[in-house]
Order: sequence, then structure tokens, then C-alpha cells
Amino acid sequence: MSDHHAPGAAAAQEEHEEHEHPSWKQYKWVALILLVITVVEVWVYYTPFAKSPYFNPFLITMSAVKFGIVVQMYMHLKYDHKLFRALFFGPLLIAMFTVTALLFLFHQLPPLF
Amino acid sequence: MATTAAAPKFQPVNTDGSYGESGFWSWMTTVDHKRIGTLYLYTALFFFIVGGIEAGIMRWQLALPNSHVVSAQMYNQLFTMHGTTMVFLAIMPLSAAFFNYLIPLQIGARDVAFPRLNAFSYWVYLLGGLFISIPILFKTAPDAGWFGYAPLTTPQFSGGLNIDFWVIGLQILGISSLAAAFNFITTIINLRAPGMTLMRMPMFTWMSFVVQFLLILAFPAITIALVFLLFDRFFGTQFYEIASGADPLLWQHLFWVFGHPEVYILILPAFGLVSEILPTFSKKPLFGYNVMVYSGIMIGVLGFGVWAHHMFAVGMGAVADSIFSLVTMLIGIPTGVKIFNWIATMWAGEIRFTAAMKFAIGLIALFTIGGISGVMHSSPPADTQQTDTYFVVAHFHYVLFGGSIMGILGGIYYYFPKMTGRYMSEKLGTWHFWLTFIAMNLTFFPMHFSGLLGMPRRVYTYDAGQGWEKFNLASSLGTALLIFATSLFVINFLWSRKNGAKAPNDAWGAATLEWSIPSPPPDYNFAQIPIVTSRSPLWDLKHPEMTAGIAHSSPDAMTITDSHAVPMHEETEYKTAKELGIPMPFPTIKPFFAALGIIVMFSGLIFIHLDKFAIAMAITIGGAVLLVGSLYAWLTSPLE
Amino acid sequence: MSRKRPHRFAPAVLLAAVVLMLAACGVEYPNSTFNHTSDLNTAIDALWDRLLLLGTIVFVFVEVLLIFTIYKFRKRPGGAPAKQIHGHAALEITWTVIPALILVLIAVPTVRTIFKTQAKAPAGSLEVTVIGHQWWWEFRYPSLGITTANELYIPAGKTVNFTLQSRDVIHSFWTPQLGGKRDLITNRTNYLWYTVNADLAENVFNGFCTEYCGASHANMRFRVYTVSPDKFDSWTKRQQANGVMSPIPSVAAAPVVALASVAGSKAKAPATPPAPASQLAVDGYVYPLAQMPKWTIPQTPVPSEIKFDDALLAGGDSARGHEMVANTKNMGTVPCLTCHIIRGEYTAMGLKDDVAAGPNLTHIASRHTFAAGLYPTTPANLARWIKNAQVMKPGSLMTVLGAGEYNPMLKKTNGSTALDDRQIADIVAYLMALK
Amino acid sequence: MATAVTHEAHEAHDTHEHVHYTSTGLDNRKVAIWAFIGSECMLFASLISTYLIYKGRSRVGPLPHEIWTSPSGQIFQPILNIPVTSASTFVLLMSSLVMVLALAAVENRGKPGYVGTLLGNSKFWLAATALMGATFLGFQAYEFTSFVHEGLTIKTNLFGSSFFTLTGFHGAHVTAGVLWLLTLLAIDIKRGLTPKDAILVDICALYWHFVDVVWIAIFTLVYLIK
Ligand code: HEA
Ligand code: HEA
Ligand code: HEC
Ligand code: CUA
Ligand SMILES: [Cu+2]
Repeated sequence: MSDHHAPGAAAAQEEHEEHEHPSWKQYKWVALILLVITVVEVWVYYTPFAKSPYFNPFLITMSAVKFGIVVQMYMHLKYDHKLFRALFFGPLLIAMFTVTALLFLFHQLPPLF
Repeated sequence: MATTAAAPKFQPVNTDGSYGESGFWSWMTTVDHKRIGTLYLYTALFFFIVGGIEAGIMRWQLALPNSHVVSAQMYNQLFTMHGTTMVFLAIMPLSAAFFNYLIPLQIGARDVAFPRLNAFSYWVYLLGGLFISIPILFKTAPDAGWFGYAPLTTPQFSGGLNIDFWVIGLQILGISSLAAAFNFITTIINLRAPGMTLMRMPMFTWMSFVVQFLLILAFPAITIALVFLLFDRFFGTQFYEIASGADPLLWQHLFWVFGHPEVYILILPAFGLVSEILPTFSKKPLFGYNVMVYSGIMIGVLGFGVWAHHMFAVGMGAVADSIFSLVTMLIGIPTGVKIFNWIATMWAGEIRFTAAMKFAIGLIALFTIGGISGVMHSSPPADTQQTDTYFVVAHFHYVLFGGSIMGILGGIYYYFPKMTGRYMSEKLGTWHFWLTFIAMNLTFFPMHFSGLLGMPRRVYTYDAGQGWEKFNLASSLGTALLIFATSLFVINFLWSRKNGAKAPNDAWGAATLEWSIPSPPPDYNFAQIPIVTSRSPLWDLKHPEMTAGIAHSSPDAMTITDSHAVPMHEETEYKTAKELGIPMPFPTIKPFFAALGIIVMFSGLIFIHLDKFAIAMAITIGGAVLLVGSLYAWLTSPLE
Repeated sequence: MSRKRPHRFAPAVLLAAVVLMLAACGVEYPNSTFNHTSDLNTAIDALWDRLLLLGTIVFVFVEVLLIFTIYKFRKRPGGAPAKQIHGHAALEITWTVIPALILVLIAVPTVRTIFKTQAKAPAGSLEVTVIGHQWWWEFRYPSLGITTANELYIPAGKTVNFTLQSRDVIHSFWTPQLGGKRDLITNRTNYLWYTVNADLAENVFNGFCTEYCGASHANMRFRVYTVSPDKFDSWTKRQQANGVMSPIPSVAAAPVVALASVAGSKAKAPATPPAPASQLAVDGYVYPLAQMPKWTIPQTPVPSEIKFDDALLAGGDSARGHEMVANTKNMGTVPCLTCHIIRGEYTAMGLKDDVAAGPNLTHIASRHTFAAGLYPTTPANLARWIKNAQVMKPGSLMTVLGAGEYNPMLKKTNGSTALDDRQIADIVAYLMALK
Repeated sequence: MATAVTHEAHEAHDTHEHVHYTSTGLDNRKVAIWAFIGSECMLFASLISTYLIYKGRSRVGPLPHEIWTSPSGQIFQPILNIPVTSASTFVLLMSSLVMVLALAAVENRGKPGYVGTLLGNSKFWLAATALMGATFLGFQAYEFTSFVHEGLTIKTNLFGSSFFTLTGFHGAHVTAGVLWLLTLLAIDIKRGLTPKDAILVDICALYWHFVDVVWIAIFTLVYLIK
């Protein structure tokens, strides 16, 4: 199966990765984006939009974006071995499913039907 | 005994697996996965007997209506500890014994990824197990059932120390399971021999791999649930305090988010063992290997979506009941695939009925019954008549005893020659099997009836004339027979260690790597790491006619960087690690002290409850210092 | 030889199973879940029959296939060598699809039944509030103004909607013969409703607590009497009346105790205040003791540790007992009314159902069992109960009242000021008058 | 980073434990830390679920976003302090950037563009990350004490219990991270971290970023959402 990576191949692949490894230039942009999103989030909190039904979904989307950026760039999951992606996103998926299910069960989310 | 391999020239220095380096201290400091596996095996068997004795007393009490062998309070402690012991101290560690012993051997590794962490896991398990078990001797054992529903466990309703031992004990045991799981995940991902692709791994390793993921994902949920309870009991938080408006279902959900994956943690290793035994004794490869892998993964994943089927009586509402019911039923499909693939594995084979094989077949027969009653539970309206009755008790003993225990017993018969270099007595084993098979059904089958005829579970006594007498008497007689049968096993096990017939490398004519090295294996396992070219390397080597039709592919020679790797062969010579120039991890006591530190640290909490705050602080800080100190010493000293 | 055994053994197991199954429908099984006694029970049973049928088919198929395989392909001299088969896609798909189809056959009626049985109770049902306590049952009929304990009367043929709540830990309400169980959960309210078949009037059923709730979980039982609607009304009248001896002179003018209701339920006090008890108390229906089937009469052995001279009971004076229980001055040694409500007695206490720690005793003598179905209501049993409830029922939350008895709550032995046997006999005589 | 490990595999066979052959070519510790992080997802999922489930269920105040009047008439203001927490969130977010630079400094030690520059000064970056972590903890300590002054403790109500436990667990993770960073700093000062040691920094960084990511979720779900 393709799951096997012989070490030689892996080494070669990583050398390749090294190349793509984000640099200071990217890092600083990433930091800036994170910062801007956070500022927007907090700002929105104080605007009338905070009363809108879209406020919570908006915030959750924003923080999901931040979450994704940090994981992909700073934790270099985007550039790393795909195994790590599986090790992280698999459990994350199950965890998010569990949270959602629990919130439904305790009526913290509107009922499905 | 049918063997296909010639006896090896190799003779170990001594046969207890310790290679000259024996004695108490060598066991305390060992980091060898095989010895740790052995420790797990003995400890878990001990706890299995403890749990069995607890069950025996319970059945003695329930043999007749209105009888009074033990008090109500004692009975409640007994069933709580019976469940807790069997689940956390017997079956899980029995599985861990096999993880430890077998995974490195099956994937062609010299040890696990973190040998010292492995020792640490064992010591935490042992000490935590004693911590939670000993109170029963002083009549202060946990008494809220193995799933300890809040608010019964809150200080308001359980003021004594009983629940303290439970919440702390389980917390400690969780540490052990988690540490071990990280270790095995890394081991399986990283330490496979060249050519041992994931889809060439033996089925036991595969199922263990799935189990490790269940462990790392299920245990956090109970850890948090227990943290809340611990805080409630010691620091005055309100998580389960009904007066503050707490919702008792919070505990139930968190517990079962853990609890249901937990039952698959208990069964999948047994499934793995059976998947090793059946092919060997049918002289056929496992039928539908890929599908067996996927169904195992499916069971694991779906297992996270069914937890609330334990809560069909709590009033979750029709929608939630329906969804959980449907997902629960779905699990029957991949499990059924396993059952049929096992039967297909035997189909057209040459079946040898060794003791191990009998237990494996027993698992198929008995687990099916438990699985079917599980599907009966999965229908919520029907389950409202079944939940919390003996029908449930029947269900889970069929899957736990008929499944996990049968599989593990089969595994012990099967791997005993590898571990000790000697066979267990087949004659006693046959007796053991048939008595267990009969007694098991005699004990647990009548529970289906007593349950459907209205008998609630967890009752220390019941009134006469309710229509339950004969079923209970049958169950109790069955238990007596079960104890007798288990004694035969214990005798066989102990006797055969020294007196069993000698076993060669390949005791049964199996296909996988662990059988290519001496029995018991040398401490470094493989003098030379084999290069694997198929799923059944040893059959390739010894019975090429069996595997002729399969495509083989060696890993690219370029990619084999391990200087010890050589093409697959059977090892017949014994040399020390030194002679071979294989670096071995140093034995060390540090993991033991780190584990001890954890236990001491947690024990301090008990004194908070006794209102001895200063003592509590002193003990906790002492434990923490011991823990941190040992950890620091451990992390800064070289491994090998 | 070993390979032949499973062959003979399995059919024997099967046969035994079928025989037992058939036997299970007989009268020997007073708590059987298979009798179609209510609409709920009938719906569940229909589902169960299907589960059992399909389950049996799967069971027989798998076991027969297994036994056949291991018999046919056992290794024997001259047998065919093993065929090296690695898998078979079509076969594997088959045994994925067929179980899936079987599951559909189960899933569809399951979901239907869920939505049917969990719908809102039909309007006009009799409302009964069930409150779980460690370790006894409180039953309230908010629309009728009745509070009773451990013995439940319901009219056959009429829908009863149970509102389920708990005062302490989780319990579960279950009458196996009548229908599925539902949990009583603290800080939550659950519902369960069913209609008992009209032809089942004049029946008694056993009920159980089925969620582990502590020391005496096993002793948390109850009785359900299904009676005809007119008998139910008659019973209702009796229960609405005050206790037989009340009102005692000193508090004669006190108003009727307000009928407390569980938070959330909109109970109203009965339209007409109950008539003076002395006339009404013994009127009205009670399920005749003589008709109680033997399995509804508790056979719990009375602990021999409690010594009580039963001869004293014959001389018990109910008036003296009444004076002891209902007189404020005695509250220190005879504190019954700090925990129990006896309607009409000492209402100045103001004890409400919602606060009362123990069962409502207004008509205790009209209940055939007490202490949550643990003992028959006889003077001898009551006397021992009052003397030492802890020994009578492990962990019971009723204090130990007999002189010289050890009180585990206070961790000391009661002194001589506690109740002596004579006094207990008087109190028992009074209780036995609370018909 | 991992490249170095593989290259060195043969020469260093007996001296360094982390150069063992692995089937994927990946370092054992890195695989383990990812598995650990996966597990932590579930840990925080349980904590966050509990917080959200108990939101709005407290019978007494103080409350996160609502004014609460006690039966005795005392008025409690909404307790969460968004400006202060925004500041601490900012610090933690930026610490991730600094952490990345620390790793880059170790990985690229000796490479042009790094030698002698601030970018190549791993000690500085490590110390800065630890410092920012400590700052975050300082904010948290301030927040906790001010809550206690305003009448909210871990014992007060369901909100208090679940809030302090959730953020406390996160704070404990940050504390562990700070200690870890300081240990690395000590090693760096003692013997200097070389590209060969990059793995040590890498796993610490992964942990650190994860703790940051969890805070992103907490900040939104606990502080901002109403
Ligand atoms: C080894 C552990 C183990 C295993 C593997 C299982 C497997 C299953 N369990 Fe069980 N279960 C427990 C251990 C286990 N269980 C325990 C310990 C409890 C009680 C906890 C407590 O309350 O103390 C429990 C309780 C329990 C309940 C709650 C009952 C209640 O309290 O009311 C339910 C409800 O749905 C359930 C369902 C199932 C199902 C559907 C499966 C399925 O995975 C079974 C699938 C298998 C088969 C179906 C058989 C083989 C399949 C075929 C031959 C194919 C054809 C079959 C069909 C088409 C049906 N189990
Ligand atoms: C995990 C596995 C497991 C196993 C293997 C068993 C094994 C057994 N269990 Fe149990 N059981 C549980 C898990 C398990 N159980 C759980 C989780 C519960 C729920 C607890 C709860 O409600 O909280 C439970 C509950 C439970 C109950 C219900 C209690 C109640 O609700 O009131 C009963 C009642 O009969 C019972 C009986 C038995 C019996 C007779 C055995 C037998 O199979 C035991 C057989 C074992 C032996 C026979 C070993 C003893 C051997 C010797 C003594 C020989 C010694 C000889 C020498 C030293 C030479 N178990
Ligand atoms: C501390 C509170 C308390 C006091 C005081 C108390 N009881 Fe009780 N009583 C209880 C509780 C609680 C129960 C329910 C116990 C159980 O069934 O587990 C009970 C049950 C009973 C029952 C059984 C009722 C039934 O229907 O099952 C009787 C009869 C009884 N008490 C009589 C008395 C008498 C008479 C006195 C005074 C002499 C008394 N009790 C004092 C708490 C109390
Ligand atoms: Cu109440 Cu069990
Ligand atoms: Cu389950």
C-alpha cells in the first residue's frame, strides 16, 4: 500500500519540503492576518451586529479561519507529512462532532427537526 | 503437537524469559517490552481472579431469594468493584499484555518507541489498580456502579471515602492507558520493519492500532468527567451539584462518550487475536484481509457516534433516540462482516482443534449471541423494557466473557509457547474450554430470561415468588462451575511454565514474524531485522506452495537504510545483544518512581476529605516532587 | 472427539432456549414483559417479536454455518488440503448487504414506535406525578389533591400520564408488565404514558426502581393496582379525606393543608375541602387484601436483630398513640410529623409535600405494603420499623427511634428517652387506624 | 529539521537515541506529539462542551454577559472583561509568531541570513516566547483575582465552575509550555541548540501552537459569543 514510506524516499521528500517551508516573509503576513481577524472580532462585539442572529456564526467562522491558519502555517501541517494531517484532523473531526452532538442534546443549538 | 518447523538449535540460557538477568530488581527496572508484557499478563490475571471472586460472592448472594450472604452496602461495593476490576484492571491490561508482547514482534521491531514510558504505564497501572482495589478489604470500596452516575457520586449523596477511591483510581488508570496508547501509536507507525506496509501488518496489530486511537480519543472524555467530579468532591465546584441546577445528564453523556468506545477497546484486541489463531489452525490466510481492516476501522469510528444508546430511558426525545438507535444498528454490519469472514477463513481449510482454536471458535459462537442481544437493545422502545435489567447483564457478559475473555484465553494458549518456550497442556486446555463453554452459557444465558421477566440489575436481593428463582440458581451454579474451570486454567498455566512440552520457534506453523525468532525471544527480538515482502512472511519462507498465487514486492533495496535488515529468514541462533552489537535500552527504576510519585500525589487528596489539610498538602507536594524529580532524571539520562 | 461435541451440544442449548421461552409466558412469571397489558406494552412487544424472530434467524444461521464449517473442514487423514482462498468480493458484499437489509426491517418499525410512544400524552389523561426519593416512591394526583406513597392506583382503560421527577438522585420507574421504564432525573422532568387494558381491572402489578440509586436500590419497589374507573373514584374519595382521628381538638379549626405541588405542575386544591375525617375516612375502595396474589405480598424476612415483644401490640392504644404523634410537646421524642404528613394532624407545622422527608402517612393503613414494598403493613412490621428503620431497610433515611437502638446518623445509641416498646405499640395502633 | 536526523542516521547510530531507523522516516517524538495533540482535541472538546452546556443554567450570578440582581438586591455587572482578554489573546497569538522564529533560528543555525542576525538568535526568540506566555498567564491571574473580587469563584455557580476549570486547564497548559520553553532556553544557553536539535524545538513549538489554537477557540466561544 502507498502508506509505506521507505526512509530514503521520505528523506528526499523532506528535503523537498524544506524548500517550501514558510519563511519570515510568510510568517509575518500570517501574524498580520491573525491580528486583523482578532481586531475585527472584538470590534464586531461592540457593534449592533452583535445582536444579529449571524453574529455567532460569523465569529465561529472567523475563529475557524484563524485556527486553520495557525495549524496549517505555524504548525506547518500544510507542508508536513500527510500522516500528521491524519493524526490531527481525524481526532479533531471526532471532537467537533462530539461537541456539536452534545450541544444539540442539551438544546444549546436549535433542534434539527 | 503439530509443528511444521524443525526444532531450532538454539537453547535459551533459562526458560523464564529473563536471560540470566533475573531476580526482583531486574523486573523492577526492566524496560523490555516482553517483560513488561509478562508483568501485565500476570497482574491482569491476578485482577481477573479478584474480579471473579467478587462475582462469585455476588452470585452466592443471588443464588436464593432474600438471602443474606453480604450486606446491601457490601454487595453494592462488590458489583461496582467487579465491573471496575474486570473492565479496567483485567481485560484492558490483558489486552495491554498482548500489545506489549506482540506488537514489536509482529512488526519486526526491537522494542516499542518509548521503552521507559512503557514501564511507566505498567507501574501506574499496577499502583493505580491496588489503590482502587484495596479499599474493599476495609469495606470502603467504591459503591456507585462502574459508571458512577452523578448525582449519586456527589458529596451530598456519597459522603464517605468510597467514591474518592474510585474517582482518583480511575484518573490514575487513565494516565496509564493514555501513555501506553501514544507509545503504541508511535511504535506501529514508525517501527515497522522494511517492507511491513500498513496493509501487510498482522490483524492483531491492526486491531491494536485502532484500539490505540479509541484510547486517545475516548479517555479524555472520562478524564474531564472525572476531573469535574474530583473538583466537586475536593474543591467545592458545582458541576454535579443538583442544588446549583446541575444537569445529571452531563455526567452520563461524558461518561458514555468514553464508555461506548471503551467496549470496543475491550473487544477489538480479542478480535485481533482470533484473526491470528483462525488462519494458523485452518492453514489458510485470513479471508478478506482488507475488508477485515476496514471493518475494524469502521467499528472504531462508528463507535464514537452511538454513546447515547446507554441512555434510552433518560428521555432524550424521539429524534435523538432514533438517530442513536440507527447508528448503533449500523455497527452490526461491520461486525457481521468479521464474523462471516472468520467462518470463511475456516471454510475449505484443514482445521486443527487445539485449545487456542477452540476458544477462537467459541468467541465466534458466543459473541454472535451477545451481538444479537446488542441489536435488540439498539431499538429504544424495546430497550426500555430491557435496560437496567439482567437482560443487559446477559448481553454484556456474552460480549465481554464470550467475546473478550474467550479471545484472550485463546490468545494465551496460542502465544504461551512464544512467551515461555513451552506448550500449555492441551488436555487440560480442552477440559478448560468445554467446562468454560458450558458454564459460561449456564451462567449467562438464564440472565436473558430473568431480565425479560422483570429482574432489575444491581439488586443485592430479590423477593421470592417473582419468577426469577430458577434462573438465578442456574446462574449461580454456572458460576461455581466457571470458577472450577478457571482453576484448571490457572493450574495449567502455572504448571506448563516449567513442565510443558518444549516448543520450537514456530510453535504452530503460523505465518507472521513473531514465529521466526526463538521462543522465548531474545531481548533484542530480531538479531537481524527481516525485510518483509508479503502478509505471510513465514509461510513464504516455509510453505511457498501456500502463498504461490500472491504478488510479493520487496521494498526498494535503496530504501533499506537499516544496516541490520536482511531478507526474511528463521533465526535459530542465540547470541547476546552485545555480541551482535545491538544497543539495548538501560534498565531503569525511574519510571517506577515517577509512577509512585503520581500515586502519592493523588493520595494526598484523600486527606482533604478527612479534613487534614496540612497532611494533604505535604503528601501531594511530596508526590509531586518525586514525580518531577524522577521525570527530570529520566528525561536527562540516555536511553541506551 | 472434541470436534463432535459442539455438534450435539448446540441444538440442546437451542432447544432449552425455546422451551424456556415458551415457559416464560405462563403465570409463573408475574413480572413478564411479554403480556399485552397496555397499549405501550403491546407496541413494544410487537417490536420485540420482530427482534426475536430476526435475531433467532441470524443466530441459527450463524451457529449452523459455524458448526457445519468446523465439522466439514476438520483436519483428518486423507482430507483435502486447505484451499488458499484470500477473499471473495461478491461474497463479502453479500454478507454486508443482507445484514443491512435485516437491519432495515428492524429500524423502520423502531423509529415508528419511538415517535408513537414518545408523542405527547392525549388530552384528558389522568395526571400522576411520580417523585423518586431514596428509597421510596411518592405518587401525587395533582388534579385530585392526593398524595400517597409506594402504592399506585390507576383506572384501567384510561390513559395515565406520569410526570417523572426526582428529589435526590436518579431513579427509574418501571412496572415490567405494564410498559417500558423511564428515568426520574433530578432537575429534569420526564413523561411516560400508557393506557392499561380495560379488562385488567382488579389487578396488582409489581414495580421496581431500575436505576441504581444507592444502598437500598434493591428495596425500592412499588405496587400498581389497576382498578375499574368507578372503584378508582371511590378510592379517590377515601384518599382525599383526612386521617381517621383528626382533626384533634386543639387544631380542629386549622385550615386544610394546602396541597403543595411539584414545581411547574399547575395543581389546584380540590374544589371542595374534604369533609370531616371521622365520617369519611373508612369509606371508599381499597384493593382487598385477600385478593392480593402471593407475589405481591412481600416475603422479606424481618431482621431478627430487632427485638420486639409482639404481645404488646394487642394492647396498643390508638388514642395514646395519636396524642404522642400529634402533640407538639412530644416532637423531641416522637418527631414523626417533622418528616411525615398526616393530613389534618398538626397542620401548624406547615409541612408541605415538597419538603416532607418521608412518605405521606395519611392513609398508611390502607396500603398493603410499606417501606417501598418491602414489608406487608402489619403491626408487627410497623413496630419494628419505628424501632429501627435502619436495620429493617439498609441505609433508610428514617431515623432510628427505639430506645436502646443504635442510631447510625447520630453515631450513638438512643437513650431511654427514646420510644420504648409500649409507646411504639401505641403509635402502631394509631397508624393502623389511618385507614 | 527531520532531514538532519535522517542524514545523520548512520554516523550517529550509537550516540544519539533519536537517530534510530523509522519506517516513515519521521521522528518518534514528533509522531507522538501529534497523537497527543489529537487526544488533547478531545480533552478540550469535553471542557468546552461543558462550558457551553452550562451556559445560562446557573441559578445565581455573577454571569458572563448578563447583569444579575441577587435576591437581596445586589447588582452584579457582566463579569467577562473583553478588552483585557483581547489584549492577552493578542499576546498569545503573537507568541506563536515568535515561536516559529525560534524554530527557524535553530533549524537554520549557521545559514546565511541567520548568522549573527537577530533572526538567528534562538535564545532571544525562545526567551521572548516564554515571556509572552508568562504575560498571558499574568493577564489570567489578574482576570481570576478580579473575578474573585467581584464575587465569582470556582464554587459560586455552574458558570464559575465551568469557566475557571476550562480556562484554568488552558492556563495549566500554558504554564507547562512556558516551563518547557525555559528548559529549551537553558539547554540553548548551556550547549547551544544546533539544527540536529531542531526536533526538540519543533515538538515544543507544535505543543505551543496547539495551546494557542485552543485559546482561539476559547476566546470566541467563551468570551465573545453571547
Ligand atoms: C465487548 C464489549 C461490547 C461489545 C462488543 C458490544 C457490542 C454492542 N452493544 Fe453493548 N454493551 C456492553 C459491551 C459491549 N457491547 C456493555 C459492557 C454494556 C452495558 C454497560 C452497562 O450498562 O453497565 C452494553 C450495553 C449496550 C446497550 C445499552 C443497553 C442498556 O443499558 O439499555 C446497547 C444498546 O444499544 C448495546 C448495543 C450493542 C450493539 C448494537 C453492539 C454491536 O457492536 C454488536 C454487533 C454484533 C452483532 C450484531 C453480531 C454479529 C453480526 C452478524 C452475525 C451479522 C448479522 C446481524 C444482524 C443483521 C443483526 N450495548
Ligand atoms: C469485563 C468483563 C467481565 C467479566 C469477565 C465478568 C465476569 C463475570 N460476571 Fe460480571 N460484570 C461486568 C463485567 C464482567 N463480568 C460489568 C462491567 C458489570 C456491571 C457492573 C455494574 O453494574 O456496575 C458486571 C456485573 C455483573 C453482575 C450483575 C451485578 C448486578 O447488577 O447486581 C453479575 C451477576 O451475576 C455478574 C456476574 C459475573 C460472573 C459470574 C462472571 C464470571 O464469568 C467470573 C468468572 C471468573 C472467574 C471464575 C475467575 C475466578 C477464578 C477463581 C476464583 C479461581 C481461583 C483459583 C486459583 C487461584 C487456583 N457480573
Ligand atoms: C428523619 C425523618 C423521619 C422521621 C423523624 C420519621 N420518619 Fe418515618 N419515614 C421517613 C422516611 C425517609 C421514610 C421512607 C423510608 C423508606 O421507605 O426508605 C419513612 C417511612 C415511614 C413509614 C413507611 C411509609 C410507607 O408508606 O412506606 C412509616 C409507617 C413511618 N415512616 C412512620 C414513622 C413514624 C410513626 C415516625 C415517628 C414515630 C416516623 N416515621 C418518623 C422519615 C422519617
Ligand atoms: Cu431508586 Cu434505584
Ligand atoms: Cu455501548
